[in-house]
Amino acid sequence: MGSDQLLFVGFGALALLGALAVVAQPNPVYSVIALIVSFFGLSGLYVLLESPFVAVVQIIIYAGAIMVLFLFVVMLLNATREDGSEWDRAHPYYRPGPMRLGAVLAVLFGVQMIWALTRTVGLGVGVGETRPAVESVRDVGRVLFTDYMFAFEVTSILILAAMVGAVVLARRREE
Amino acid sequence: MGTSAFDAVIPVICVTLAGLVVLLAESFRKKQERMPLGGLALIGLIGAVIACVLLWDRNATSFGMVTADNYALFVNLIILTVGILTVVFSQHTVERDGLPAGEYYALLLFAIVGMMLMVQATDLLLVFLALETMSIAVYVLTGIRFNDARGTEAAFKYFLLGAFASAFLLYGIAFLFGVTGTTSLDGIGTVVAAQSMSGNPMILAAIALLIVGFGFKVGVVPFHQWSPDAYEGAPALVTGFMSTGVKAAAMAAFARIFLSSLEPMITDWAPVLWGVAAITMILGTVVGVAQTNLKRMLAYSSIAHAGYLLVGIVAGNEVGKAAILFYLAAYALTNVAGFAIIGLLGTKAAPNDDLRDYAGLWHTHPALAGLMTIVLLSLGGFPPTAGFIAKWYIFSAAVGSGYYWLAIIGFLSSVVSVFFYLRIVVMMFMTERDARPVPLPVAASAMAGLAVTVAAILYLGILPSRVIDLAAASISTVF
Amino acid sequence: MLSLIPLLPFAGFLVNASMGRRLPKAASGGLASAVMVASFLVAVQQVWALAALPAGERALSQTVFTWIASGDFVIDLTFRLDPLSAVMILVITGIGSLIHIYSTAYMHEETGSEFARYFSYLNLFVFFMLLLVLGSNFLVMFVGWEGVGLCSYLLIGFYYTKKAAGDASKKAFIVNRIGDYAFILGTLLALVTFGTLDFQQIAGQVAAMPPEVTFGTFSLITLLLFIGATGKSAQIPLYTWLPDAMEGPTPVSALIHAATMVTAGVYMIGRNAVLFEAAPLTLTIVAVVGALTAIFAGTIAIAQNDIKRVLAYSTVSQLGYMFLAMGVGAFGAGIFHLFTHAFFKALLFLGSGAVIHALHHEQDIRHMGGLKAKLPVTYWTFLIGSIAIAGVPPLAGFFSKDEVLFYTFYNGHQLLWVVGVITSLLTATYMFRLVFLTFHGEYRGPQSAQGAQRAHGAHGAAAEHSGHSEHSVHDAPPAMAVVLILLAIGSAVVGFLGVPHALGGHNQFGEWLHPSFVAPAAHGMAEAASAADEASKIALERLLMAISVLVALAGIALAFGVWVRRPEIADRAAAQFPGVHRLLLNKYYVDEAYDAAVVQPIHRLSQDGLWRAMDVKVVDGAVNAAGQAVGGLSAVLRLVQTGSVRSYAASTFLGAVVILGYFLWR
Amino acid sequence: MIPLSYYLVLSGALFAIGTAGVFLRRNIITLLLSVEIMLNAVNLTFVAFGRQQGVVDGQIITFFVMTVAAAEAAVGLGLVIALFRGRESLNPEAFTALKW
Repeated sequence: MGSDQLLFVGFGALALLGALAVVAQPNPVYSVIALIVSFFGLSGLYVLLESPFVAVVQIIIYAGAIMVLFLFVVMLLNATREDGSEWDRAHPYYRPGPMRLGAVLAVLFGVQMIWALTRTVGLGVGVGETRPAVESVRDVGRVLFTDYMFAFEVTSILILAAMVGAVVLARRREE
Repeated sequence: MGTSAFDAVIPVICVTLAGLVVLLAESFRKKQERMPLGGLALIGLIGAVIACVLLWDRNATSFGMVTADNYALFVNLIILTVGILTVVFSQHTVERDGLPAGEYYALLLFAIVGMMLMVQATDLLLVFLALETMSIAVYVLTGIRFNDARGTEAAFKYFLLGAFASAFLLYGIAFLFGVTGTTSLDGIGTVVAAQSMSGNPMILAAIALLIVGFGFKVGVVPFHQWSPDAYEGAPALVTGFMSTGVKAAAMAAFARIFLSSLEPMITDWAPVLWGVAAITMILGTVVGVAQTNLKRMLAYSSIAHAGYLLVGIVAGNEVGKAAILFYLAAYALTNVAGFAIIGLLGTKAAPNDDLRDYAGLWHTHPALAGLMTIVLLSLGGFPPTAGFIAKWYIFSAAVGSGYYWLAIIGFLSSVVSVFFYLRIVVMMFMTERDARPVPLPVAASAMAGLAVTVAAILYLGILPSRVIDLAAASISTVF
Repeated sequence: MLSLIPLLPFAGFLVNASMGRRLPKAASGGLASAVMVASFLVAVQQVWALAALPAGERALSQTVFTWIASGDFVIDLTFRLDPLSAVMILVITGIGSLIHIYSTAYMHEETGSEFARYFSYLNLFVFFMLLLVLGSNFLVMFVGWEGVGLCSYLLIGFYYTKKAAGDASKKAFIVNRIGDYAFILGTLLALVTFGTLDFQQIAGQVAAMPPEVTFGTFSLITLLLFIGATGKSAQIPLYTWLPDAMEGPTPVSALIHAATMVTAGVYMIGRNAVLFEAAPLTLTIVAVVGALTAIFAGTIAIAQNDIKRVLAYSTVSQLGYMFLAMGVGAFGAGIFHLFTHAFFKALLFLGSGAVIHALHHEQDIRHMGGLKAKLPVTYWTFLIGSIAIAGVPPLAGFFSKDEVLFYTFYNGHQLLWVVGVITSLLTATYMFRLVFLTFHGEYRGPQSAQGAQRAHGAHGAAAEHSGHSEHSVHDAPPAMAVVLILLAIGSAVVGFLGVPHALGGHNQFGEWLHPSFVAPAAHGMAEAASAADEASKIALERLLMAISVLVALAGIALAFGVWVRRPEIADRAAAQFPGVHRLLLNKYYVDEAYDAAVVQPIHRLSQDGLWRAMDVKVVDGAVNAAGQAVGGLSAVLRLVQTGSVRSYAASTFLGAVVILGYFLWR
Repeated sequence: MIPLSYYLVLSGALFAIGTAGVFLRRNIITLLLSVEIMLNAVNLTFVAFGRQQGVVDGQIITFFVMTVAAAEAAVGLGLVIALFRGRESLNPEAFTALKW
């Protein structure tokens, strides 16, 4: 096992275990932190894929900004545990069914995806064996602001709509 | 008019500017000051309509990922019409219900921007971004009413499920990108056409995931469950807007992707959509029969209509493609008018959206009852309304492609659906109400807008050929 | 000009619907009647112009506009007047005008806004009916077909405060939708098969192909169309709605449920005669269904006690005759019977309306009797109508019914002929039972106001009346009397339009219609029969004619013997054969069976409060498995929408996994 | 070199974990986090494919996806606050007024 494989296994395990920890325990604070851990794993994988800029953005923006926002809301609402078992008891006959079904489906879906991917021809090739990587931030920037210029502009409307929306939804209402 | 790189996005720019102006105006508005924000929105929308008309037949493209072909312009005109009507109907109710006017109109316009771009996009990434822009605006519009538990719940359900489905859609796009090396629709089409892909599990998975994503936005079974709840919880005018605009935009993008880029694989995906269309038509109608809340009833009716629309995609022939466009136009007008009537008759405090609230409407609001009757007849596919021609057209496309059973199921479900449409008519005309409430005043502008819409429904039913020709011509340049 | 015929009633509808509530009754009723008369005059003028053309070329058409056009898929909104539609528009506008005039008097008790609502529906109905018969292609016909169904629904439920009326309209609607569904499928199949929906083009294409011997596309198309016809024209198995439709106002029963709408199915078969002839299998089914319906409804009619129900079953039975004629290929005879039937059945209904009006909404013939002296005009006109329907020469019914029966025999359906003759006996019997019980003998109604209240008076202004003691009975007011007399004259003489060869006539009616039943190319190719054949045919026809006249007279005599001479016979018979009597009285329990098999499942499907009441009422041990299955389905389907967002996500996810699974494992 | 399929399988597993989270957890915030996991799984797929093909598009699409995720998070958290204000609970099962 070369160092590449070792790093892949390490970061992959970090990402997977982090994700598992998000969904496997009930405390939202731990979930947010576990997700940040998972993002570090992903970030490492991006480095392995010779995409350093994505890796940096993943940490700075995603883990650093978005996840902090989540953490902030969790703390704001003081919702550090799953509450409302009373609500579960209120609907005894339909609550567990879809949940168990959903969990089973998730496993099934994972199996399906893996099966589909392993049956696809041509995926066994090592990543980056055939073509050189585009690593430089300059290249990324050039393509982003030429080919994807319009999409970039559209995101400004997207973010504006989200901002207005968040304000409308969350502000205290004076009647 | 000279051509420039920006031509194809001029309609979108009109609407965007209107949205920004509305937002700015709102932020400089003093408390209690009244501003004609709806009028500003209308100016932008009408400007976009004019731009769409001027761009007709010019096949402009911009930035390599936006097109203004006739297909996109046709659907955009439908979306803009929906937008204009919604603004006209909202003028009065926004003030009456105390909604935040600036945010309301701005989000409406941003949603329209998303819808239009979704239709015009020729790149899957842009389709996704536009879809998200539209969705986020619509999620918020769903829950825009102050302190309204039902509205917030509806918005939350719509949002969470929407985000869930978007992830599937995005995953599908990722696989298509992986197989073809591009996200451009033309590029994907070229690769898919060049070699047989039927045995490639990855592209099949991509198709399945795209069906999930679009099926959710269009609201077909089994991805439909958000829609009755969201339609019921949202303010009726927003429901009218999202049940038509979102559906039209998603359907148009769905059809563009599946009938152009993925057309070579039609034998692979047609059976799936066949099944989805069949269940959707049946379930939408059967469950609809049991509803007593009018908005919920119309939600199930919209689900059934999404099934009819899918029939056009499954048919996949020239008639089918044109029929989708015609059906969208007929459906959009009809549904906007239907929800507008519900919205005009109900406030937040007294939603008046139960079947019983319509008892004896003929005595309190004779004109609204008459207009509602035509709307319901159109939804039920009665001649001589737009709904009849649309259904006839789409099922003749199905029969033309040999899908006899789909036509049989479709007609059967439309037969059954008439039960619940007619029950409303019976309520309005043939039932007395013990305690008649004081009739709500209805704004003259809304009344005029409704009359025009219903006239258009009848026009499409009696003299449909011009619009059908237009629809047929606009698909011929694309597919 | 042609488009003016339907547009006039439509204009009347628009005015009455939009501002009728503010008009005085005389204005709204007068306007509705005036547009009808004007429409009738235009129709006469147009038919006159049509008659002036040479026999083979009689067709006027007017394309109003191209309705749907895209590529080679063109459907015009075209009106076409040919001999067949000429007959129909004269019946619709002519009898329609009379019934509008009659209604102005009959409905005078209603409030102004109800009065306007009534006339706006009635005018709208006529508009759609004219669209149905003037349309030159299936789609225009379908617009009319759906439209008349809608108006019929609205008019049956006109007295919506009566629960029975609401139920009846719902039933009519459900049953008609089943038929319409088959009709639109047939239309769609025709479009795919022929590439056009124009009647003449289809006929031209069919004529160029050999008729189908085995079951094929033509048979399927015609069968689907025929199922549509059984719904609209109340044939087995979709006839149950028509008797219930009598909950509507009586003039509506006369116009829609006797003279015009219910004959739409017969007209449709006549309009597509060439297509149906190419599908002999379907024709046989048509004939058998027609004959069975005729005898079946005839037997039910004998035991009914509601005056309008007797007439309703009689209508079903007579429609059976018409389908019998169509089924044996005697299209001319079928339309002829449609034509004469329109007169005498409208007359009978309006006469019964006059009786009901006079007795302040009493409909039970057991509470009538002895009205002959009090209602002379009504009595004599009703009697003429009864003689006409019974088939006694020389009144209208004789000629048309005889022609139907003759062709049934002559075209080789002797068994069906026997059925027809027995039905003819039944017809005479139940009609004269009605006449005798209503107009002869002693008055059996309640003598006090209290009794009348008990008997009826549930709706409208009727309740305000002081009930009908024997003294308050009055004959029809002038507007009604004139209409009755005109229709009686019609019932007496219109038969002479089609005097058969056997009686030295030329059957002008049949010859007038003939071009409508052959493909456009085949015009003028009349059958050349040899003189000897012709002679034996005439001899046979005379023989059969004599038999049917004797049978009709026998039926009248039977009724006279049982219900006038010795009324106790009837009671004794009922006592002796209680089972048979109950079976007939309860209409063979068909309604109940329908309820369990069709209506109930649909009700169970929707479980809201409005319909639940009906559920509880009728659901008993006999609810069949289908109903329960659908009920269970509905319960499950509602449960799926739990309100829990995660279960919705599960549904979406399930869809994803299933579709993915289909792709990967197929 | 690591085969492409490794990355894809890893991202498939991550996506499945994300979907499972929607059903396993009874806290709306964790539900939103689960959706974030799904989006990140897709991002990994994009970057892996992009690297395989030697194009920059995969990375760029990732930025857009992050933008969308941020926007969704903003609206989602706004909704969470509004929901919590109404019912003092973050259990998704508490919001079932609209049904059938």
